Amino acid sequence: MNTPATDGRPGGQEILLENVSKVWGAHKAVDDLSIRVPAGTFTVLLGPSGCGKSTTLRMIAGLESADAGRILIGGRDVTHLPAAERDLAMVFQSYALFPHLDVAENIVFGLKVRRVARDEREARLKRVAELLGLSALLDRKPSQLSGGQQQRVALGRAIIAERPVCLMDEPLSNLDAKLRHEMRVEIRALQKKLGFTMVYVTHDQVEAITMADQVVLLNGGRLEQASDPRALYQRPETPFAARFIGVPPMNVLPGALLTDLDADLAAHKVGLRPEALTLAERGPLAARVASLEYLGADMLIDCEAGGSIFTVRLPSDHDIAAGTDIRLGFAAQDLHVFDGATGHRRDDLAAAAGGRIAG
Amino acid sequence: MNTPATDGRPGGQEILLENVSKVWGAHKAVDDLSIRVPAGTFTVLLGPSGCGKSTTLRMIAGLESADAGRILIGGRDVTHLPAAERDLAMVFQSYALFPHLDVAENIVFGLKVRRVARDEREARLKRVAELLGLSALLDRKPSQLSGGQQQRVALGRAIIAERPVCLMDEPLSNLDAKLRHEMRVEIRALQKKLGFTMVYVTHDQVEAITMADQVVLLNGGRLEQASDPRALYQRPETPFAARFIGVPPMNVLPGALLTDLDADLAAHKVGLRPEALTLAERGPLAARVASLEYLGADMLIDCEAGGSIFTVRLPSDHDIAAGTDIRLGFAAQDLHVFDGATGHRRDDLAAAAGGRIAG
Amino acid sequence: VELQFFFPVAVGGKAAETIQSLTDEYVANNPDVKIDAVYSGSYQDTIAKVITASRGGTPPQLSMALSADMFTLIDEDLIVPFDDYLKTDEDKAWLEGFYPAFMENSQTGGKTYGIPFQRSTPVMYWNKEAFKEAGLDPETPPATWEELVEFGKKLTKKDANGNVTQWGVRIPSSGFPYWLFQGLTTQNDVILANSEGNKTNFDDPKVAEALQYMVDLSTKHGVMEPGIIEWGATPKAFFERQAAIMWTTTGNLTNVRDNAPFEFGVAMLPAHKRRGAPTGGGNFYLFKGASEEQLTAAANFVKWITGPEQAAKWTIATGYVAPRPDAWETEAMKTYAADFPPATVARDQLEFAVAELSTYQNQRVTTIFNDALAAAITGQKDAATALKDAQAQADAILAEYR
Amino acid sequence: MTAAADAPARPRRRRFDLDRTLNTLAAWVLALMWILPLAFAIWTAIHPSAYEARFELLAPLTFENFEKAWAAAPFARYFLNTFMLVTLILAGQFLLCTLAAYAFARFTFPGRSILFTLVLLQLLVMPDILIVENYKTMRILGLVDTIPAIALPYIASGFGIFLLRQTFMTVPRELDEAARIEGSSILGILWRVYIPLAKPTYLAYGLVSVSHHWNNFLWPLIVTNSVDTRPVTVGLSVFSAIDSGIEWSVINAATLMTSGPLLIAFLLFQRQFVQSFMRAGIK
Amino acid sequence: MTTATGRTRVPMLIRSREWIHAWLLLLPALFFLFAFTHVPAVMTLWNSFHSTPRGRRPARFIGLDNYERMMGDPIFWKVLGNNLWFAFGTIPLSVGIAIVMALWVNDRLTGRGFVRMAYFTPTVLPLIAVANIWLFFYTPGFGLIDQVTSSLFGWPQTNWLGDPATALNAVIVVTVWKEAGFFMIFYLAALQAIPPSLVEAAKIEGAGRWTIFWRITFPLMMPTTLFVSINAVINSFRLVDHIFILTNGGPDNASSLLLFHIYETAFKYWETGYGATLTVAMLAILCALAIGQFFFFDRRVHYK
Ligand SMILES: Nc1ncnc2c1ncn2[C@@H]1O[C@H](COP(=O)(O)OP(=O)(O)OP(=O)(O)O)[C@@H](O)[C@H]1O
Ligand SMILES: Nc1ncnc2c1ncn2[C@@H]1O[C@H](COP(=O)(O)OP(=O)(O)OP(=O)(O)O)[C@@H](O)[C@H]1O
Ligand SMILES: [Mg+2]
Ligand SMILES: [Mg+2]
Repeated sequence: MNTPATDGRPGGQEILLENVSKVWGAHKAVDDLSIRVPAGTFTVLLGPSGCGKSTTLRMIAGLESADAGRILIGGRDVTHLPAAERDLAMVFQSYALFPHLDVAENIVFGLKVRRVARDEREARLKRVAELLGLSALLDRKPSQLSGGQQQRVALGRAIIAERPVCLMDEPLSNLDAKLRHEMRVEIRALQKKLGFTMVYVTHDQVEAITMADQVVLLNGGRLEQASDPRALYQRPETPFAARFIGVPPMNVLPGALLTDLDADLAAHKVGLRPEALTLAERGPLAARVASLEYLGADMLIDCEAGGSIFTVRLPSDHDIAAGTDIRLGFAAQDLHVFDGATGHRRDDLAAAAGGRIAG
Repeated sequence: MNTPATDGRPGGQEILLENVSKVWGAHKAVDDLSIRVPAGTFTVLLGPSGCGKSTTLRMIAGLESADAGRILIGGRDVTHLPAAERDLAMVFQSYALFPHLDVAENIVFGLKVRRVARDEREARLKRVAELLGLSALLDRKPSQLSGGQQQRVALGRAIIAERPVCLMDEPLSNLDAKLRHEMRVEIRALQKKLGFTMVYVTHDQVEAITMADQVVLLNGGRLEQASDPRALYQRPETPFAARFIGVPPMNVLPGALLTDLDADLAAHKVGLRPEALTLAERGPLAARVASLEYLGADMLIDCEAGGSIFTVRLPSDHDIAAGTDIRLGFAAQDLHVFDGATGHRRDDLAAAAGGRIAG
Repeated sequence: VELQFFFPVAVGGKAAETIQSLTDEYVANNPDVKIDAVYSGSYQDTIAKVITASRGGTPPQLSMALSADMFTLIDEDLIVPFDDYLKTDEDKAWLEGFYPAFMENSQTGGKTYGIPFQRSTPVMYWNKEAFKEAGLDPETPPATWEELVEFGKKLTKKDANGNVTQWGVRIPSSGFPYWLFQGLTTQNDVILANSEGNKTNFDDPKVAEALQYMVDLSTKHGVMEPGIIEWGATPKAFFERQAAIMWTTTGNLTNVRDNAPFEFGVAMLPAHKRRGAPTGGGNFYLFKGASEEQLTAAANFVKWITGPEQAAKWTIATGYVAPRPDAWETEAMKTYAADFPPATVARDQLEFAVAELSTYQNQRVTTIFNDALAAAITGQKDAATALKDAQAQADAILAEYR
Repeated sequence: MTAAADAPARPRRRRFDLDRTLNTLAAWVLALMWILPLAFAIWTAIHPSAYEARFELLAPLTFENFEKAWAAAPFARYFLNTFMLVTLILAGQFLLCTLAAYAFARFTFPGRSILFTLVLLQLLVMPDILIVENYKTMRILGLVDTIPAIALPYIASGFGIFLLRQTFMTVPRELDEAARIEGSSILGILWRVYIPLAKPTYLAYGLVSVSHHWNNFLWPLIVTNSVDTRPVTVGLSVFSAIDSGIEWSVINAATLMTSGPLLIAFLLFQRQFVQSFMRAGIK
Repeated sequence: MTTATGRTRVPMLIRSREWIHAWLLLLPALFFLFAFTHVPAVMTLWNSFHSTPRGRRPARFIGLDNYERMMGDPIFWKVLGNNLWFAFGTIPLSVGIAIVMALWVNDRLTGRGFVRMAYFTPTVLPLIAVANIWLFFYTPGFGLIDQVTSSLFGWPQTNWLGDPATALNAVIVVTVWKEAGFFMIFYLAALQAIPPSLVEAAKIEGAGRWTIFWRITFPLMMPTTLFVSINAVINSFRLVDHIFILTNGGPDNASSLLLFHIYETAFKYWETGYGATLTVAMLAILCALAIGQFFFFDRRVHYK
C-alpha cells in the first residue's frame, strides 16, 4: 500500500486524516475530520464556500498545522513534518505564481529545486506547456498574463513534478468551459497514467462527478458524506448532500405534499431531483407553474405547491406557460426520503412509498 | 438616452466602444472592437482564456488606455477620462481587496470616498452583507477569508455603490454551485431593479445564457458574435461560436458524413449539438460508440464516424455499451451548416437539407 | 549692551557650569551689560561655530578659542586686538600681570590678541605604589630623560607569557601628539616655530633627536607601549596600572585626584638639555563686527573674569592653571594649594614653559607635523626623514606668510 | 518577551529541528555581539568608574553617574526641544517624502529621471558641507536660534523619498486600480491605499529618522545659541571633552539618559514590525 | 514605467493631467531640496574654482588650479585608496549581515524580542558615544578585546587602533556593526510585504530555506536591496563620525577617509576652496557609483 517515492514515476500514496481539527480563534474551520484517500485514487473535496476545503488541503500539504488529530501520507505520520518534506505538489487557489520569474521558470521551479537535469527539465517543460497551451507565453511574467493563463501556469507547476501526491485547490475555476472540459479530461488521464494520488478541491460538481473516484462532501468543517460520485448523486445521505449535488439542486419538500402514496411521509422530507420529475397526468404531485427559465436544450420551471417552491427541468420543446396547473410524476427509484427527526436517509420508507408509484 | 448620475438611484448608461484596440508589445489583445451596450442592459463578455475580455473591461473602466478607438459612456466620450471620473463600479478577477481593511471597510470603501453619510453607509452595508452572507465576517481581514468569501466581499464592494455602470470580471468563479445559482439570480435581480448597465465577464456559459440580455463573444481580441443568448445558442454565426456555446460543445463535422440528405453538404461543415442527437434506427448518421461518461441524469457518449469523433448526450437510462454501432437522427431545425470557404452560417443549405430529414 | 560670548569646554561638565555662574555673577553686578554665554562644544566646534556665524553675518562679540589658533583667526580677519580697549595705565599694568609663558601665544606684531584664561600645561603623573613595588623611591620622580628610561625599565612588568602587564611610561600620541612631544623638544632646547608664526624648525636635528628618544622608549628600551597611544584612554590606563608614569595635561588633575585608586605624585616633565614644556589651552578673543561699546564691555568682562577671585574659582573647579600670579595669592587658592600641593606643579613649570606650536594655517601645519610623528612612531619612516618631509610641506604652506 | 504573544502554546511535541536550533543559536551569538556596546554602556553607567574595565559580578551599584550627567545641563528643557525637533522633522519628512515618492512611483511625467537624480544627489551631499550656506539662509529668514532652523534643511529627505518610492513600487497595482474605480482622488488613493500598505516602512523610516535627528549634533550646535532651542546632544557633548581623559561612566550614563527614550520607543514599536499586517494580505 | 511601446495616439489630456499632478506632488519636496541642498551645493561647485578667501584676501577665480593640486596631493590618493578598501570591507558585510538578521528576526525564534532589540541598538546609540565605547573595546591592555583574548588565549596586547596595519580594519568593524543593524530595519519592513503564499508554494515544491531565500525572498526584496546597497555605497563615503574619536584618521592617515579628509580641509584648515574641490571629486565618484548603480539596476528590479 505504501509505495516508496524513489524513482521518476512513483505510484500514489495513501493519505489518511484521523480526527483532524483546525481552529481559527473561536471558529472551527475543520472539525474532527477523518478521511481516507486510497493510494492512486482521485478524491474531490466538495462543499460550500468557507466549509474548510482549502484549510483541509493546506493541512495535508503541511502549510497549516493541525490543532488536533493525525495526518498520514503513505503510512508515514507527517503531522509534524514541514511541507517541503512531504513530497507533494499543489495548485493554490490564488495561484501563488512567483511574480519575478517568467512562465517557464515558474513551471520548472520545483524541478530545478530538486536538481533535475537540464535536458529532462526542458523536455518536460515542453510537454507540459503544450498540454496547457502555454507554449507561446513561456517568457512572459505572470503580470502579463490573463487570469486563466495564470491558472494554467499554476497547474503546470504542479503536474510537471509528477509527485506521488498532488493537491489542487479549484484549479480550473478561471478557465472557460471548453478548456475546462479539456483540462478535466487531461488531468484525469494524467492522474491515471502516473498513478499519483489526487486530492482536488472544487465547487463545481460537474468536475466532482466526472473526475472523482471518491467525493468528500464537507459542511461547516465536518464530514457530510464520503462516497463515490454516483452514490452521492443517487443515494445522498442527508438533505444537505442531496441539495448540494445536482444543478439545479434536488427539491426537498415536506412529505405531506405527496399524496396517494403507500407510505405516510407526512412526518418526513422527500427529495426529488428536477430532472426526475416529468409531466404526468396522474402524477402524485400537483403544482402550479410560477416561472420559466430557458437554458438552451432544457428549461427550468419553478413550480409552487402547498406553499413550497420547487424546480422541474424539462426539455425546452415542451410548451408550458406560467400560471398553468400541472401534475408531475417520477420513477420509484427517484424518490428520496429523509427522516424528519434525524435528517438521515430512510430507504425503507422510500421503498414502501415507491411500490405504489411504480404500480 | 444619457441618464445623469445625480441621485441615489441612477438609471443605467449606454456604453459604446468604437473600433477600440489595445496592443501589448507585438500582441493585439483587443483588435478593432466595436460594441454597443444599451443603457440598463446586462451584457456578458464571453470567450476563451486570453481572448481579451479583461482587457476590454479594463478599457471601459479607464484602467487601461485604448491604443485606438473611442469609448463613450452615457454619450460622453470618456476615452481620456481617468477611472475615478467614469462613475462606475468594478469587481476584479483577482478581487483586489485591500488587505489592511476589514471586510466592512472594504465594502464601504467607495461610499466613504464619496462621503456618504455614516447612517446611510451602515444601512447599505447591512443590506449588502446580508445579501452576500457576509454578516458574520464583517470584521475579518481578507487574509482570514476563504477564496469564495473574498470574492463575495469584492462583489459587495461593487454593488453597494449602485452606480449607473457596473463591471464584473468573473465574479462568481470561486463560488459553489448553489451559492453561484443564488448570486446569479440576485445580481440579475439587482441589476433589473436598479436599472444600471452591467458588463459582465465570464467563462461560464450557463451564466452567460441565463443572465445576459446580450452576449458578446470574443475570440483572439476580435468580435465573433454579439447577440442575445438564445440566438447565440440557436443560430451561431461561426463554427467557433457554435462550439463555444453549449456543454459539451456542438459537434462540427464534415458535411460528407451526413448521407441521404437533400442538399449536398460535402463541401461544407455541419454542426449538431450533442443533445440534439437521438437514437434513431434510420437516422442519417451512422457511428460507433467509443466511450461513455456518466453525468448524473445524463450520459455523454463519444462516437466515431468516418474518422471524426463526436459527442452525444443521452438520458442515462439508455443502455448502451462501448463498441456498439448506432444510428443517430436529429430534428431539422437542429442542423447548422457553415460555409466551407468563409466559415459563415448558411441557413439556406440547412433549410434545404432539413426538408428531407423532416420528411 | 548685549554681548554674545561663545565658550568651549574641554574638561567635562564642571567647566561649563563655572563659566556660566561667573557670567551670571558679572551680569548681576553690572546691570547695564547683558552677556549671553553660549556653550559651543569642543575647541574644534567652537571655531566652526565662530567662523560660520561670522560668514553668516552674526559673529559673537567675545569667544574663547585655542591660543594656538591666534594666527588662523588673524588670517581669517576675524579678531581685533585688545589694545584699543585697554588704554589706561591701569589696564596696561593688568596686561603685564599674566604669566609671560601664556602671553607668548597671545601677542604678535606688538599687539595683544588673546587674553589667557583656560590654560594648561602638560605634567607628569606617577604611581607611587608602583614605584614602591619596583623598589624605587615613591617620592622621587624621574628628573631627566635618562632617569625616565631607567625608572621605566624597572617599572615595566611582564607576566608568565612574556606579555607586558604594566608599562613604565605613557606619553600619548593620538589627537595632538605634537603637544606632549613639544615637551621633549623644549627639553632638547629647540623651538618648533618662530613667534611670527611663519617658519617652522621641524627638520632641526634636535627635533629629530627628541623624536628618536620618544620612539626609542618603545622600540629600544621597551618601556612604552608601541604604536600610537590613545590620549583619551591615558588616565584610565594609569588608574588601571597599565602605565606607572603618564604625561598629560594639568586639566586632568581633578580627574586623577578623584579616581586614582592609589597614591600618585605630580611633577614637572623631566629635563634634558633644559627643563621645558609647552603651554596650551584657550584664550579670550574679541571679534570684528561688534560696536565699540560692545567691545569695551567685552574687554571689561574679560578683565573681571581673569581677576584673582574669579580665576581662583576657575582653577579650583577645573584644574586649569590660573593665568595670573595674583590669583595664586588669594585665600581660596592658598588653601587649595596647601590642601593639594600637586596643583602648584604646573604653575611652577610655567617658568620653563614655551608657547605651544602655533603658525599661520596652524591646523594644517600641526597636522603635517602630527603625521610625521605618527609615521616615525609606527616605524613607517625614520625620525629624520619624517621630519624633513614635514618641514618641506610646512614651508610650502607658510612661504606666502613671510 | 514576545514568545507568549507569538503563538498559542501547542501542547504537541515538536520534532527536534537541528536547522532551527542552529539558526537560533547563531542569531543569539550575533545578538550578544551586537548588544555588547549597549551592555557595556549600561555596566559602566551603573557602576563607579573604577569598574569601567573590571567586570565583577559584585561591583557596587550606583546612580551617581546619572545624577552627574543630569546636573551638567538643563536636560529637561533639552529633551523638550529635541522632542519638538524630531516631531517637526518627522512630520515634515513624512508629508514631503510621501508626496514626492508617490509621484516618482506611480506617475509618468517628463523630467522624471532628472528629478529623481536630483533627489538621489541629496543622498550624496553631506549636509555638514553646506553648513555655512545654510546658516546664511537661516539668517536671511531670521530663523537663527530657532527649532525650525534646525529642522528645515532635513525635511525634504532624499533618503525618505527613495525609500518610500521603493516601497510604493511594490504595492500591487490592482489595489490602486480598485481605489480609483471607487472614485478615490489621487491623494485619496495615497492616503487610503499606499500609506497603510507601507506602514512597516513608515515605521522603519520613522525610527531611523528619529534616532538620526535625535543624535544629530553639529548643525544644531551651530545654528542655535540658547537653552530654549538646543537639543539634548548639545548637553551630551559636554561629556565628550577631550582635554581630560574619557570618563566612560559619565559619558555612558549621559548617553543612556539621552538615548533612553529612543530605546523605549523601539521596544514599544518593534512588535509592530513583525505584526504581519500584510500577512497573506495580497493573496 | 511599464508600457510606452505601441502607443499610436498619445492621449494628451490624460497625460498632461498626470504631469500636472506629479509636479504638484513633487513641488514641496523639490522646493526644500533646492533651497537647502542643491543651491548651496552649486555654491560649493562654484567655490571649487576659486582660491580660499582668507581675511583680507577675497576669493579669486583660479580655474582648475585646485583640481590640479588635488591630482598631485598624495594624501588625496591615499585616502581614496583607503576609502575603496573601506567600501569593499563594509558594503558586502553589512548588507549580508543585515539580510541574515532580518530573516532571523522575522522568523519565529526563541527570544526574538531581545534579539531584535540587540540588532537595533546601533541605530539608537549616537555614533559619537558608540565610538567612545568601541575605543574602550580596542584599547590595548585593559580594553575588552585584549581582556578577552589575553584571558582566553594568552595573547599579548594588541594596539588595534594605533597600528597602521589594523587601524582601518578596526574602523571597518565598527562601521559594519553600525550599518548592519540599520539596514536590517529596512529588510525587516520588506520581508513583511512578501505574500506568504509564495513562500508556501516554494516549500511545497520542496525548496529548503536556502533555495527559498535565493530564489524567492531575495529577488522579491530587490527593491530594498537596491535601496540599501545604494545607501551602503554612499555611507561608505559618508560615515566618518566615529573616525574623529577612534583614530582621527591616523596613524599617519592610515585610517583617513575621503570625507574625513574633506572635513579636515574644510573645517579644520578652513581651506574652503580646496575643500570644495575635494567635495566635487567625491560627489563625482559617488554619482558614478550610486546613481549609475540606480539607473543600471532599477529596470532590472522586480517591483510587484
Ligand atoms: N500587461 C500585459 N502585458 C502583455 N500582455 C498582456 C498583458 N496583460 C494581458 N496580456 C495578454 O493579453 C491577452 C488578453 O488578456 P486578458 O486578460 O484580456 O484575457 P481574458 O480574456 O481576460 O482571459 P481570462 O479569461 O484568462 O482572464 C492575453 O493573451 C494576455 O496574455
Ligand atoms: N487565517 C484565517 N483566520 C481566520 N479564519 C480563517 C482563516 N483562514 C480561513 N478562515 C476561515 O476558515 C473557514 C474555512 O476556510 P477555507 O479557506 O478552508 O474555506 P474553503 O472551503 O476553501 O472555501 P472557498 O470555497 O470559499 O475557498 C472560513 O470560514 C474562513 O473564513
Ligand atoms: Mg478555498
Ligand atoms: Mg481575465
